[in-house]
Amino acid sequence: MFPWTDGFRWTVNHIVFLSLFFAVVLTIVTTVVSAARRAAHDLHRHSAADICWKSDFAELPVSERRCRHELAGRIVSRTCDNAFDCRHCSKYSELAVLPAAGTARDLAVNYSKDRFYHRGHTWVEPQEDGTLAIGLDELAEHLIGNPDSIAMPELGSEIELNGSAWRMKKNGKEIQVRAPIEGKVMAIGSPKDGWYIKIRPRLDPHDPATLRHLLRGPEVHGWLGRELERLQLQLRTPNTAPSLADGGVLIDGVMDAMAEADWDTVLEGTFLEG
Amino acid sequence: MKITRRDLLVWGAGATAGLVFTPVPWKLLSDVSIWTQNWRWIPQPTHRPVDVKGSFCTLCPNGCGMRVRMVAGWPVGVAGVRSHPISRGALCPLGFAAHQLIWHPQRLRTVRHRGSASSWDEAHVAFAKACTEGPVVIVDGYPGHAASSLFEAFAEKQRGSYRVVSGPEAQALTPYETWSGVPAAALGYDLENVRTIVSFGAPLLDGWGTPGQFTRLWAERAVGSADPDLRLIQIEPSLSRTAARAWQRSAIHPGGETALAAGIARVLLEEQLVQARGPMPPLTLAQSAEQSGLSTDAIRDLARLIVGRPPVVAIASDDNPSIAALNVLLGAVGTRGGIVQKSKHAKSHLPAESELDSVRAVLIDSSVPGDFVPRTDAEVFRFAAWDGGSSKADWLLPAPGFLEELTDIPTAPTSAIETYAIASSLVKAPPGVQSAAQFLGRVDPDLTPVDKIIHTRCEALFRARAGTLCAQETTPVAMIPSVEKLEEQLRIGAVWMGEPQHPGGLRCKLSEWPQAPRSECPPCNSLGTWQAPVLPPLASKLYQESSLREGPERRNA
Amino acid sequence: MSTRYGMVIDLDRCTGCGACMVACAAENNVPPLPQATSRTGLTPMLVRRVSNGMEGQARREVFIPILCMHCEHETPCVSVCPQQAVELDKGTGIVMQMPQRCLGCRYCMTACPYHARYFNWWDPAWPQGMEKSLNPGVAVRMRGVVEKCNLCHARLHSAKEKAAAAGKREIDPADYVPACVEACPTAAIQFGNLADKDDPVSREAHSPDAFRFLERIGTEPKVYYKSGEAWVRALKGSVSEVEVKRG
Amino acid sequence: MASTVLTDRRWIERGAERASLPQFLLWLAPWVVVLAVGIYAGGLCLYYGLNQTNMDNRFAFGLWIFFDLSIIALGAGAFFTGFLVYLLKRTDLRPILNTAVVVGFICYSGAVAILMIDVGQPLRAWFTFWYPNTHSMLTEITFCITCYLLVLSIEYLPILLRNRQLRKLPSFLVFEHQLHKLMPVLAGVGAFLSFFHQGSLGGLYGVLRGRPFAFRQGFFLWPSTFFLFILSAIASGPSFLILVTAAAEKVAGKRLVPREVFQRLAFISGALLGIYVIAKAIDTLIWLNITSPSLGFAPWQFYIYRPFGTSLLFVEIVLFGLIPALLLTYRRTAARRGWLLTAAGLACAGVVLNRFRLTVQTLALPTLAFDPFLQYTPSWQEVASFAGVIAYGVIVYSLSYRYLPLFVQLKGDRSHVSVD
Amino acid sequence: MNTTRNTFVFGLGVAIALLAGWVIFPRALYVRQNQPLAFHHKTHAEKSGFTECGQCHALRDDGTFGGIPSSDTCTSCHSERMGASHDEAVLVDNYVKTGQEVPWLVYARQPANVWFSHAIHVQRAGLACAECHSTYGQSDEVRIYEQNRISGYSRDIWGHSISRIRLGRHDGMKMDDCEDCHRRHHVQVGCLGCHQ
Repeated sequence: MFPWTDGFRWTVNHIVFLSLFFAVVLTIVTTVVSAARRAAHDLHRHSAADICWKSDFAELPVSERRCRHELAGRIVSRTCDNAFDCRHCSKYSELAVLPAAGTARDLAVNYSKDRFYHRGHTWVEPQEDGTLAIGLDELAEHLIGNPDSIAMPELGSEIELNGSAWRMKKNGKEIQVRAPIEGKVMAIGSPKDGWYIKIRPRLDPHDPATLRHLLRGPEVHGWLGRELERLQLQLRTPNTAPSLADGGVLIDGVMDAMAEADWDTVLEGTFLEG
Repeated sequence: MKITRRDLLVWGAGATAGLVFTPVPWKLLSDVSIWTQNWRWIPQPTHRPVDVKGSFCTLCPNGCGMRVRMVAGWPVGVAGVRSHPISRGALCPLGFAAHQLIWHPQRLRTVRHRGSASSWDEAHVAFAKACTEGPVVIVDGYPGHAASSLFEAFAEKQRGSYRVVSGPEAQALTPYETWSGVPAAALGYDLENVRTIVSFGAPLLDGWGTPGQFTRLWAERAVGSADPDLRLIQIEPSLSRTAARAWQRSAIHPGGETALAAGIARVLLEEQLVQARGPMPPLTLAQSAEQSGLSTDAIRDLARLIVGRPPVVAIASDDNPSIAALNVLLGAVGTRGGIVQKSKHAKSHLPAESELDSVRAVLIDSSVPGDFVPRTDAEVFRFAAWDGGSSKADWLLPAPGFLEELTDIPTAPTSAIETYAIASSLVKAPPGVQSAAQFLGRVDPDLTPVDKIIHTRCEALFRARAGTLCAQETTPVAMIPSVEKLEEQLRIGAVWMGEPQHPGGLRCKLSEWPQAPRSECPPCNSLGTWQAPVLPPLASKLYQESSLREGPERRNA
Repeated sequence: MSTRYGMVIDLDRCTGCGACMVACAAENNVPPLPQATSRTGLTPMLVRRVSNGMEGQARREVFIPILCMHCEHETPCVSVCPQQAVELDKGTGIVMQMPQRCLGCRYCMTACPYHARYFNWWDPAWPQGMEKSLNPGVAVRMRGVVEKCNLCHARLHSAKEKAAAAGKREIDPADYVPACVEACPTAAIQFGNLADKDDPVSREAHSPDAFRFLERIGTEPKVYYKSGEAWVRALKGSVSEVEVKRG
Repeated sequence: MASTVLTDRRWIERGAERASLPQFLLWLAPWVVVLAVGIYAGGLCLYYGLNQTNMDNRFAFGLWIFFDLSIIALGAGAFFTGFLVYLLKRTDLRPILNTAVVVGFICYSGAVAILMIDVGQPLRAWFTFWYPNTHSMLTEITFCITCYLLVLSIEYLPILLRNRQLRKLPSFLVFEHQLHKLMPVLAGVGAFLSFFHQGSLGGLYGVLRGRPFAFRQGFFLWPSTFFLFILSAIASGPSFLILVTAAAEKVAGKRLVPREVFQRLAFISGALLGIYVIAKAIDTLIWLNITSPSLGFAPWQFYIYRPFGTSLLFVEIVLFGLIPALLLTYRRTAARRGWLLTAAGLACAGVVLNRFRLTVQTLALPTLAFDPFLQYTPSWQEVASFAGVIAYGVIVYSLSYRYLPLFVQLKGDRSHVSVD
Repeated sequence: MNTTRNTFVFGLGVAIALLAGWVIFPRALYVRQNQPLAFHHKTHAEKSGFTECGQCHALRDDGTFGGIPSSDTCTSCHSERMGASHDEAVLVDNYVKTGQEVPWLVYARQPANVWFSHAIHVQRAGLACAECHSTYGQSDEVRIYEQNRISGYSRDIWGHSISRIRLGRHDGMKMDDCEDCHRRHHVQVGCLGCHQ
């Protein structure tokens, strides 16, 4: 094995063999070590949430990876390849200027024009004091009704974009709500306040780019429309007819109402869980 | 600050990582491997100085010369002694492992009476009582050695009788005793000078007589040429190892020896291939052909072949008189290269089988093979070093084993020349072990003990001033200064060899062809003609770990 | 020039008595195993009985002592051993087996065309007390390793030591004679230095009657055999070359 | 809540459909028993030594070596798929990759376990690393297999870390992420190692000049069997993957990988098998007519002993070689599931038979003219440990299938295609 | 804060492992035994006037090594007690009078599978005893005999540095050490040159 061990021979055969062996071992070790080092680095940079989201995004079905501009009807069809991160999307500016198609029929759920929506069914509303309020959108609230428990983040803790904002339990189902934006938790609310948490964004709240990645107006409309279609497909029990998107009002606490449905799938699709 | 499970995990990871940089895993790896190289339950030899002692094999009466390597008082290996005039450096396979017999699992260490433990004292009382009540028979396996004369003396005093169990080689010589009156013990084969040997199933190359003697002769004179100087003609039903290596072999019907001998005799006489004129065997050639399984022509050719190169001798595997008679016709008795008289003072003895009625007790010496069972209802005192089937006796008395007792080695049964040697005891016998001689010595203190007898025999040799002493170099006895010197030399492995006798003395008168029962086929696979009491464990190499010998079941479990 | 120990075994002289086997076992502390069979035993020296396949009067038999042939060229067992437990000694030409290095993979046993290698299937064991009869100078092998004939290496050791004590460099050939050679009652096994042209053994090895088994495999075994009988000499080839029944 | 006592739902991927825990345990139970018996048998061999087996001085290699050679050949799918996906960028094989890695891991760890029982002194096995004899094929094998098993474990790690619960730990998540990025490196190393040890397993017997049935001439250090083994391994590996996946599909009752993947694998397997068969045929001819005659061994003498007649040669080359090669490459048959599986089965049988003949027949045949032809029947300990390793494989695979994303599927597309 | 805690705990693990491995393990691995008698080479050399090791540790005629003298060698002087010491009494009563051998613990004892010829190394190669046995022959200390619990070897075989990195010249009698010396003197012997 080594020049000083018994049976070592200075022959070509021997040298080549052993050097190959050591090369292999070295490669394996280096690979693992560097992977570990990079991982540590990532953890340090809080990019775990981002990595998680990216890999989850990669696994989303194409139907759920539609570009916001398609949702708004600015273009016919485009699949997002940027993990919904419009801040760093090269195409964003050139597409954003196109005229949006009118919002035809109204939906089974309402949404507010001056809120910014995240695909995990949360909204963001800038406050006077420069903080941002975050809440669940109507669809989500109707689905869950009132949750059995809520696990809010600690005051002052940092939340990451697409990372976990808070967790909720309902009928034994764990729900992780993705944070629509990164920042520091300033206040904790509750369902009846209308908002769940207030955060101080890491980036300048007055810079439009800060909220660029969130959906607005017609985009929200288009998006919610499709979400409702998905819901009704997933919630439909074989003998019932479609009953949501065509004007009917979404009842409160669907989870209680339709306990037998495959909620794992529904919640997964709704809150984009991994 | 409370310790979480996570902390323990991290700590464990750290410890493991740290351990890699300590000697622990590596040194343990090394030590464990070393442990496998020195497992404590695997015995290893003791490293003490080796000294080499000269001695003799006492497994059978032939007493081959042995060089014994001793360590810490125990034998660790044996080898043959080239300077031995008869065995000439050879030993049989059993001999090479004989030193291990000391620890044989079937070694007897305690006195047993009818299967239950007893003591020497009780045995003495019982035997003494028997002696007072009636005649006692003493059975000996090695007639002629010092203990034998002690036995004879005792038997004489007790009005008992002394009997002998002799091996097939010795038995094969008994017909000549009946015809010539010379005791069989005084006869031998002059193999050095014979040029044609007709063996009727005698395992000449397979432990017959003194194993080294004939095999060496054969190797020197019978191998390596199509027409060798020594012709070995083997007549045997099966392809024994002797038959396999013989110059010529005739496969006959089992038990056809007698008929074939008669057939050959008839041809010899009819074609006047020999001087002798009779007696003519009763069988016709056709009959002997029919009984032996050879064609008449084959028998004729065989007869001519036999006389083709004198001197010739026929060797039987048992006491078949027809074959002895054939030798008489061939003029192979009392002639050079034939059956000769080697000694003037050898005696003949009653065979052990002869009737044992009205006998009070039978004492069997340890030299008697284990499978000998006397047909008698007398009380049997059986001496044995190993329990080799000898447990049927009333009294089972543990005797000294291999290399454990002082004994002398008289001339080997088949040898044509007298020899004398002393096997001194190299190993201390285990406690509670007694030889038959010692036992009788205690019963009758007036008997001369073995070592005295040996001494007197040495004196006799010294006084006779005949023969030579064979050690590294041979010295005529006449040159030896004192009897003490002679005995000392003998005790460390030298062999006394007598003068070659002039063959003349022996005459056999044969009025008519002897009637003999058809003899049985001799054992072809047993090692030699003499059965060891037990096999050394290493004989397993021959009997079960190789297909060399379809041997007896190993008697040492 | 270096020594090349070798043997010439005269098959015409072999009576198959088996003394060589027992002497070898005793010399090398080979255990007597009650449970061993002809396929699991330890017989570094093994005498095999071979017939010419005929029956009756025409049947001939020969006894063939088989031991490690100490192949000189492309020694099959040496090249295959994964951890250098077997080596061909440069000085003596002895193929050495190191039980302490061996891991018991038995690859060498499959490599040996002569089946002259044996595996310790059991822990070596002797009847109670018999370990006192072990031959000093030969370490007892443990279970799970391969062993074979090392040409009674202990005897070479003592010869060397004796020579050194006497201040000599070369050993006295008389001091180094393997047990089987010493034991053979017909001197059928001759042992000597094949590299020495004047050595009787190397002369014997070149006699017309001499041959080696499976010569054509090209491993140059250093154990030669010798026989005046053609059918015996023919055994050196493979089954396809010899018309004999295997026995 | 009582129901959650006997459920492991939270460990199973969201939306993945698995049997209930009791059912699953019921399925595992018999295998666990077999494994336990196997471990006991192996323990016997380690404690009392190899006298527990029926091997002997002539049959020094037995069932176990045959087993090792076979499963390592079948496990070749792992390195080969990795090689295709990462190095040749055949991303269409991506869906089969994870299962390939797991199968490979099972085969190699199983083989190493058996090897450790098979050697007489396992505690000294590391001597091979410390005092390597680099001329020995066995050294090459030992080094490569050990390293490759390490590689496989590392390749297995990310799959493990993708488990639903483990994934929640950010450190695991990011480590898996980073390790996954470096997979091509490992795939490369794995391919390199496998190439050599698959080969040296062939060399193992090919170099035995004392065993003319196995001995082959070769190029450089390596006899022709070295290359034949590589070929046959990478040819049968994919077929074995097809079989394993098909079995999993049968149990799962739904399609796990897209049809195209099977087609692709089948074609690769078939094509390579075709090349192998030709090479094998040529090699056999050279060996029969040149190599062994030069050593004094006539071709016929290898085939006079039943059951190792020429028919076996025919079966190996034509029935288990040529025919599956054609079936797998021919698009129409490869498309029919029945044909596909039959062909894959034949291909695997072929490589197993080849290993069997090389290991067992080589030792059974006589070398010396007066050698007997030998038989050998393994002892129950040998068979039990053999079965134990198979059980181990089934258990590991079942667990992986249940708790790990073996077959990467797009979330949301829940096509319940029943297996035809 | 979490990472710092982890690093600390991890480091703690490493530290403890290192301590255990380098300090505790070597002590735990060996059993320490005293020689049956306090024998002082120096004293004996002076009293008896022996100057050569070989005068007591002699070679036999056949070249084999005598090793430690048997107890009858002691008898020549110690037939009666020569001093008041306890060991003296033990020697005379238990060994000299009974003729039993003193169960010395041999520091340099090699395992059964080693064949080492003093004749070859001392007579022919002319190695000094101290070359392997250090200067223990001149010392008047009685060394503790340390035996490896697992392998059963004397510690002198492995050498006293557990890592074998900074081994003294006379420290260590492992195969590697033999080979070093053989390499230095260009002596080539096969495995069985030193094994049996």
